[in-house]
Amino acid sequence: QNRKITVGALRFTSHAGSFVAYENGYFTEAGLDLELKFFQAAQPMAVAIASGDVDFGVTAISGGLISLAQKGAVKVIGGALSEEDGIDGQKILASDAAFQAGLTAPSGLDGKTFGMSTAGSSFHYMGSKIAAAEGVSVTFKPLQKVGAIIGALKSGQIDAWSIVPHIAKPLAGSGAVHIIGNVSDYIPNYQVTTVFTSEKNAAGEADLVKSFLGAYSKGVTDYNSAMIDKAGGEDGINAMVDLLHKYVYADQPLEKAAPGIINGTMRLNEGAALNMTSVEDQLSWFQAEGLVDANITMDILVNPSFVETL
Amino acid sequence: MPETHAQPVPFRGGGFRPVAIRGAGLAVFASLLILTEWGTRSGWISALTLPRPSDVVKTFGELWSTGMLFKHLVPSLTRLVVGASIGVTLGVSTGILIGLFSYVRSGLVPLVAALFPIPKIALLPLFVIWFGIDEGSKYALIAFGTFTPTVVATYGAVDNVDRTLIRMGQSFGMGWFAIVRKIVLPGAMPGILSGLRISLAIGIILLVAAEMLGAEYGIGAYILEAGALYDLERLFAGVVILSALGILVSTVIGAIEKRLLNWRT
Amino acid sequence: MPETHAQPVPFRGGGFRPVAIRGAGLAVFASLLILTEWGTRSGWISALTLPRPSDVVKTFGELWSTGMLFKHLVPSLTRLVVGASIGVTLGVSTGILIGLFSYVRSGLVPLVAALFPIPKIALLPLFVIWFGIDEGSKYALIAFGTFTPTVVATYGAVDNVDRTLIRMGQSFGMGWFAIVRKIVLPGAMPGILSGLRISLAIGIILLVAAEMLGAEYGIGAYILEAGALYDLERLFAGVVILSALGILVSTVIGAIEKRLLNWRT
Amino acid sequence: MDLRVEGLSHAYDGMAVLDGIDLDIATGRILCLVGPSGCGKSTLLRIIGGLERPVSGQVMQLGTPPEGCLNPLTYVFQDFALLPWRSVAGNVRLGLEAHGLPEARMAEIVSDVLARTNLSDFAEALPKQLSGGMKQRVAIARALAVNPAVMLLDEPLSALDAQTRELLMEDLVSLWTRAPFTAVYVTHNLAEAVRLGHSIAVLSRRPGRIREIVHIDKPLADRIHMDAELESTQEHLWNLMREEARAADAELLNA
Amino acid sequence: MDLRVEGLSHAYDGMAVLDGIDLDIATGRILCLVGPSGCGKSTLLRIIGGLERPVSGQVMQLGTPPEGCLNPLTYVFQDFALLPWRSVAGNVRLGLEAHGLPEARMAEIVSDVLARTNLSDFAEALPKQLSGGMKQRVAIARALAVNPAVMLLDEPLSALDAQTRELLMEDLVSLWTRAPFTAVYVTHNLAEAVRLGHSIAVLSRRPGRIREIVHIDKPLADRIHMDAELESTQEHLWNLMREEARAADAELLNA
Ligand SMILES: Nc1ncnc2c1ncn2[C@@H]1O[C@H](COP(=O)(O)OP(=O)(O)OP(=O)(O)O)[C@@H](O)[C@H]1O
Ligand SMILES: Nc1ncnc2c1ncn2[C@@H]1O[C@H](COP(=O)(O)OP(=O)(O)OP(=O)(O)O)[C@@H](O)[C@H]1O
Ligand SMILES: [Mg+2]
Ligand SMILES: [Mg+2]
Repeated sequence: QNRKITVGALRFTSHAGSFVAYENGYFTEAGLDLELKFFQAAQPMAVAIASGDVDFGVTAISGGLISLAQKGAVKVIGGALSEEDGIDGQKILASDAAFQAGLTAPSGLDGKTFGMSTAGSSFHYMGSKIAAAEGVSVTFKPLQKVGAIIGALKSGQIDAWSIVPHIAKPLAGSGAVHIIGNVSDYIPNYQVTTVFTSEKNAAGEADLVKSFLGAYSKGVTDYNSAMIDKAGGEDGINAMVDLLHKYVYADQPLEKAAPGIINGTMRLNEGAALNMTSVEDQLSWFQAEGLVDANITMDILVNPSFVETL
Repeated sequence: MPETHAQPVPFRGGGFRPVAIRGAGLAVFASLLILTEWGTRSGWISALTLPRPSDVVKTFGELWSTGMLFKHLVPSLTRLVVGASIGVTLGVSTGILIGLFSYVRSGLVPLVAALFPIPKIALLPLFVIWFGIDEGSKYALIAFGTFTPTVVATYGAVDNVDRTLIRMGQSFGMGWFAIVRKIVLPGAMPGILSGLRISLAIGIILLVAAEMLGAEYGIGAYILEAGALYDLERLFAGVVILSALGILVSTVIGAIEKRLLNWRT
Repeated sequence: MPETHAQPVPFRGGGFRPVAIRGAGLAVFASLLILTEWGTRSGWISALTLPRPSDVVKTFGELWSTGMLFKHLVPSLTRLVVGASIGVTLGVSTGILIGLFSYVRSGLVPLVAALFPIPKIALLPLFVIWFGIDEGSKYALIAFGTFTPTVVATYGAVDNVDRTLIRMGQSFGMGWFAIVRKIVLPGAMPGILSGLRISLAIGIILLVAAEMLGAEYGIGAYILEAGALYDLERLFAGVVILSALGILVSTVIGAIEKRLLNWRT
Repeated sequence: MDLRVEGLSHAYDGMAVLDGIDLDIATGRILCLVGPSGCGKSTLLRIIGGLERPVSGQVMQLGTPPEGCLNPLTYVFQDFALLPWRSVAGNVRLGLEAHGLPEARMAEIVSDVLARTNLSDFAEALPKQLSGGMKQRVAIARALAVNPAVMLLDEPLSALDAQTRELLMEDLVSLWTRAPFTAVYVTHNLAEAVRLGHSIAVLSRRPGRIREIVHIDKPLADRIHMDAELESTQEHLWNLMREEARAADAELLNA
Repeated sequence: MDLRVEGLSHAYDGMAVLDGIDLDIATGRILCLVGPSGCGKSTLLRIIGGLERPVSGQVMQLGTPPEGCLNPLTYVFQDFALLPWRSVAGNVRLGLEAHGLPEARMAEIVSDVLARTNLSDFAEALPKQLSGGMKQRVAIARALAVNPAVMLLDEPLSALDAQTRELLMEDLVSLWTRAPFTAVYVTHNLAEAVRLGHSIAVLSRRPGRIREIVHIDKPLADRIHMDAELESTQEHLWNLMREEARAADAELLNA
């Protein structure tokens, strides 16, 4: 009998590793009876791991995740998505109004407003790093929901934002916003999302974690090779889009969904390798901002024993 | 001779008693819809501001024809029914105890007053820890949201039960339980039912908050997703469903009142 | 001879009239706090489930000593006051019109009934477009949330004004406006004030929703940030503030009622 | 100023309530209306006072109201209809406020009328502090304040207990004796009717028709207990009405 | 079964309401209690019925209740106290349900008692469909159903209009004539008291003391209008009470 586990996911291509591994039966092969649980946002997913409702999840490192790690509830065990030169990554957007007024490059961000969901979110981190790198100061507007941020950006009520390409590109296409830069120019090798699990699993169920990561990594490999290395050519991409369409933009017809899925392509970490430098940078940024306790160390946040670290 | 000055007594009564005018409500809805439709078509209402009503109807039609409507409605209704049942049952029981016992009253009324203004969405992260991300936390959130108003309505209703009726029961030698069952409960029923109107409206409102927590299907989840994608047609379609649900619930309670409380003058 | 059978009449009255017991409410709060403190210290309440009350107090103390308390309170109170003033003013006016005119009543009552069950958070994305992400949308959200319950309470209160009093006014030749000002309004005041209790509680609850939209400071924003960081101490400190705010508002309304409605029996 | 009711009929939603009423209300006299429950007494009084429009027939005002009469047709209601948020004096002022009198004149009228009704000590009391009898005295004071040509009293004493009723009847008699007023006085109580009425109109069951008008010539001040003439009038009235009252009582409402 | 009230005093929050009341309530007779508003009549009745505990003194039950008496001391309230959600028959059953009677016996009692009070046609009607007089008839039927040793009536007619009051007095007299019951009958209405009471206890203003007990020997059935003896008793009672009633009426409440 296979071991039952629950994996939390958002309906984003960044979670493709789980989807592909599941569809291709890698989890079953690894002796895992996997159930996918979908979330509207990353934050509840972290809490769900803490509550024991979900065994594994993939999400950005946020203040909430670090807090939960500090409370001994969750542990980062691998990398999922990272920025890589040469591959389309997260975009910096400017509203049309701000763009017309001269915000055509991140260097013009001084005194502008920058959208984020909440304080301590990855948007906060990115905006802050960009501003620091350009030596400008921006005001952050917490708007909770991605929808609200988009609305505010479109109507020119905030000036800038950064977001994954599959959301950024259609927005820019409509002319209401403009892409003014790439996040990867400011945060090299940014470990955008990570794989994490509960402290209990990480400490006491090493075998389980290993078999999960093993199966997950196979999915990642398939995805990368089809979408980024284009090993299967056009057909390989189409087959992969077909597969992912079950999970991403499932409520739209395939023709409409496909560009979104393709636009969202980013490289997932092979073997769930984790960029420790980036994680450490993020942790110290959160601490410097006073969003999380200054006593938290990398040991508390990360268990690096399962994957290759960079 | 006085006949020369005869004049009818002037009329000075009437008014202050609004009567129902058939179709006025419908007319208001219709004209609002037509106005928006025309405004969005002619362009002076931008597509960002309001969706075109006909597009909302179309979206609704798609929801219906793809069967997604029920896929979303059924879990939401289940959550509403289960959560509200728990909240209302506990609320009515607590309210009756508060209405009857000095210690319960003095101990719990301030607690309920303190719980009332707590926004349920603020507690979402805790609910996940307490009740999990599955149906449990959704039931709990709706139960919690319906509990406090039900308690307040119920003990108010028990307070309003005519004390002469209770003294009458005692004067006929009725026992404590018989008095509660035959006098207090039926006497409090009108107040409890009208409290239920409010509680259930709050329950419907909380569906959206509840379905923020890992719900795939459900009207609330549908609305949240539409909001996240800034898809106004779907957002409004969802809101219309909730609104219709609210009117439905209120109609059902009205019907129950008519049946159960036909003794009211 | 009958004296041999003399016996006092048995007592069978009393009860069913709860009295206030001083300190019971406080005792309940205190024991809940002590229980949680002890539970969290001894470990059978995990740190994930509930914060330690003493830590919440400490957080509160920090809020106070750093002056952040007022930095958060002042914008929230401003939003509450401005938003609720708009909502309540519009609500009372609309409610009175509904209570007095057949056409307004028939046209607007169904509309209000349809607006009531709409969850305000579902409309957040729209409010951003309609009213911006600055104070405008926060005022609007709170105004909208307090509007509907005020309307319902007000027209109910106007309906409940004793019609004999109005006829009396007419029989003394009072004009329409005089009747509304001297009879309808004061007569509806008790109902309007008790509706205000509910509206303002809803207003406080909506602070959190309102401050989802680009608020840097505010109790709601503070709570949301604490929730996002899973910082239970701050989350609870914020919730306690809202709860205290709710009790404060209700006390103030109670005091106003005592002053303004001292004519009630 | 006399009033004349001419061929008055009224119906609510097709249900006939009053049928062909003719009545003369003479200046300076009290006309009592008695009749079983629901026969339309209150409706008739509302129509006389211009608060309701009859389906057919009319109420005519003969002559002009006397000088200084602010509100020719003034009501006293069964349930007092005092504004609970106004003091006794404030309630009495209410009827005056609509007439643009100067402040001093109003204060003068109020204090005068409170004195006449022995209410001066209670000017600042709120209605909730008053017994039923006092409340109705305030309502009477309020009516007197506007110096009405005709007072319309709808069971003014029936919400009071028997002893208070007795006291107020004495008050009304002494008020009328000092300064006779015109009144239409609706009541169920035959003892009241024979005590206060110069004439008594007996209505039939719904739809109300006038069955008989009884005149009592004895001056109000002389009508005391154990008066054989009044007793026999009362007995006569009761015999006229007993069966109708029983039938009216046993009728199912909203059936 | 007789009742004896012995040295009874009562106070609410230190305010004396009853002071040293001694009374004998004899089987088969009606004792009327009259007195000004607020003098403690209702309080006294509640204490007699065991619904309130006196501060001092006691109410003794002398002898045992007769066979078949389900509820020795049974009330009839001023405002009827009918359960609005129960039909007439259901309300009458209410008093029986506490006594574990078999269903058939209950139905029998209910239909018997409804017949005695001429309510058989209304068995299924709801209170809201009834006039005040009918409601009070139902309350009386409910009291009769439990076959009380003593009926305690607290102003049973004062919420009714004068004509209905007249009708119900006739009903009570005929009920008593057919099967005499024991009753304590509280009223403000001296006409009721002299019509229904075998003896009449007059209470003083608050704190209520017994001022006088008047006995009327004339049989109930023979008491008719224009009876000089009754009139003079009533006059006597009214003279006893007038000033007190006036003072009680002019008292400020909650002042
Ligand atoms: N506004 C109304 N609409 C419909 N029916 C009414 C209205 N007012 C009174 N009625 C009905 O008209 C009839 C006469 O009512 P009215 O109040 O005039 O009787 P009444 O003689 O004053 O009765 P009572 O002695 O009980 O005061 C009753 O059957 C009553 O139900
Ligand atoms: N439960 C109570 N608590 C405090 N005071 C009370 C209570 N019941 C009655 N009283 C007061 O006791 C006094 C006597 O009341 P009670 O009702 O017995 O008088 P009553 O003679 O029946 O008056 P009425 O003729 O108005 O019915 C009144 O002053 C009343 O306000
Ligand atoms: Mg009437
Ligand atoms: Mg009493």
